[in-house]
Amino acid sequence: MLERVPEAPDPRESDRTGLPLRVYVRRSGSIDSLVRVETRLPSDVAVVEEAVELIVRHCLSGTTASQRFRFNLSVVLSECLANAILCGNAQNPDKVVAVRAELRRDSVEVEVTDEGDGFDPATVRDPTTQDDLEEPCGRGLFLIRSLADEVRFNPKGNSICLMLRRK
Amino acid sequence: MLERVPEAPDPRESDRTGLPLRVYVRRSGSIDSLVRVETRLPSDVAVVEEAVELIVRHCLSGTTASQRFRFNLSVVLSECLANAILCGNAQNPDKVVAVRAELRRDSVEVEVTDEGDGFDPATVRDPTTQDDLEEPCGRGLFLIRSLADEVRFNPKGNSICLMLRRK
Amino acid sequence: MGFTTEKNPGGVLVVRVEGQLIVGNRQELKSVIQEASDNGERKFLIDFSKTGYIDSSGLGALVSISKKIREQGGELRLSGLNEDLRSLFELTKLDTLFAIADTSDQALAAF
Amino acid sequence: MGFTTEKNPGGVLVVRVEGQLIVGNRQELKSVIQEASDNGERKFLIDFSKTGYIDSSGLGALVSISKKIREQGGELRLSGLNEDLRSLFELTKLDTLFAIADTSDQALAAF
Ligand SMILES: Nc1ncnc2c1ncn2[C@@H]1O[C@H](COP(=O)(O)OP(=O)(O)O)[C@@H](O)[C@H]1O
Ligand SMILES: Nc1ncnc2c1ncn2[C@@H]1O[C@H](COP(=O)(O)OP(=O)(O)O)[C@@H](O)[C@H]1O
Repeated sequence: MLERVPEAPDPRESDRTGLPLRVYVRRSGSIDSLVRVETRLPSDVAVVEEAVELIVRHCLSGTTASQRFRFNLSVVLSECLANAILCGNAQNPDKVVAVRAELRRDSVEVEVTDEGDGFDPATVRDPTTQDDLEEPCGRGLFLIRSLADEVRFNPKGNSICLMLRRK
Repeated sequence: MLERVPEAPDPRESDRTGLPLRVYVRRSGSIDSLVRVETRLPSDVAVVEEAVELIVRHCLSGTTASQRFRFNLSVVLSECLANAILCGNAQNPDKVVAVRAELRRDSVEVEVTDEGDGFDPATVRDPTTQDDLEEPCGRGLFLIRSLADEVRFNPKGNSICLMLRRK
Repeated sequence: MGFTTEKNPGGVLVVRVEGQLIVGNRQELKSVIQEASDNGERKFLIDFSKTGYIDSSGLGALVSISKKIREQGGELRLSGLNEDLRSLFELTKLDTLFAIADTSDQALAAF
Repeated sequence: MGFTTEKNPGGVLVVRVEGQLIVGNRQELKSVIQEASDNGERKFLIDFSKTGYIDSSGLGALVSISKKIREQGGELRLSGLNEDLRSLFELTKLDTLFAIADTSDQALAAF
């Protein structure tokens, strides 16, 4: 595990003293780190911004993610939290939203679960038709599906799981 | 939630145009965020440094922790992981070390659990007596107890839980 | 995080979105515009050059605002969308609904 | 992360610990010192001015190294401990076992 690097022309080799310098570099065993991050949020849209920031911070922690990844992750998280708080928990202060993120080297998986009755995502219409263009609502799932690399729901429909590749 | 700040003498108030500028500041609902971070590590001391860095990064994420907090957390984590890998799992590659951290606003709680038989922490001697000063081992729990604000073990002794205050 | 409004010499109310435009603050943008509209403002520029991200609620708020302004005979332009923000408008085809300029100067020149 | 060794004109082998001295690399420090000792080195300075943190295994390795060097009639000094690192030596009373100087220059002057 210890590698002496005597061949390398180290700039300090010809130091003030002219005496030999040796550099030992350690190759550390690398963990293919799967980290899970979890939190629970109150059913209040006022917390969405701070919660998105918090979760994104952990997802990016120690990585050099692209601006696009950070942006897409922020948008889809905001969508999922808004749906969980407004549609799922109907802003009921007794209900919470559970967020679980699995951080992998090349991707992030986020699951957002509310305490509502769920819904059937297949029934949601395409918001980009000419008829619906001036609708104030209905773009959330469409944006989620456009920006995430994978989207899954649990059978009940109160839990959405997204995967985004770090790229 | 929206607060207009017309009284505040905004430097931009007397802008090039001389026309009124208004600033609206939003006070966001704040989450008393409890975040849980979990990971599992192989029973190999070569991963300790990287694992400590990873866990500390999540623990400090988004906070302005003191250098002392970062240092103490790094040392006690390194101790716990070393004990779990060497004493608990005896470097058995089939066994893993589970780490769970609960990040609170003012403190961090870290639990390190191995798959070993545990031990009785009450039997561990004080390493700072004159007799033991030249012993190469036995300072781990002492440092943990000195640097953490609270230390608990499970009854079996294969899981240690530390609390450190952010200060 | 919030909004700043500034009356431009040409009579355009410039609203800058600083930070996010999302579910938690879209109502506030609507109120700011509504209040200004009630006070007689008719020309609006919403500038996003200091905006982080927008979610579907924010986009929806812009659609509602646009409709309101049009109903009152006013004019709305958008500016300062970076590549990521612009892609949200393109994905949802809202780029066909709004008058979008690259910079606020270009938008102001078009009123 | 690793160690650099440098022979000072006064005949002292200066070992700098860059990064951590912990369970994962303490053996390597022991090997570096052992090898140098086998090659006849007798005066050692371990400098910690580029060190992040040390754990009990690292402290234990220093105790072993110190014992070995003494047995072979050599001399070991430590330097460059910041406040946090120094507190580890004080807590464990190892500050009474080692010759600790503030800077490497001060340590070198004491050989
Ligand atoms: N977590 C949820 N629980 C219940 N219903 C949901 C949930 N998420 C989405 N929906 C339903 O799907 C519809 C479409 O959602 P979306 O595309 O995000 O648009 P919007 O939320 O603006 O209506 C919602 O109106 C709602 O009926
Ligand atoms: N996770 C563990 N599983 C089993 N035994 C442990 C564990 N942690 C500590 N011990 C026991 O406690 C003793 C003292 O531990 P410590 O103070 O860290 O010093 P060291 O590990 O250097 O011996 C160890 O030698 C070991 O017998």
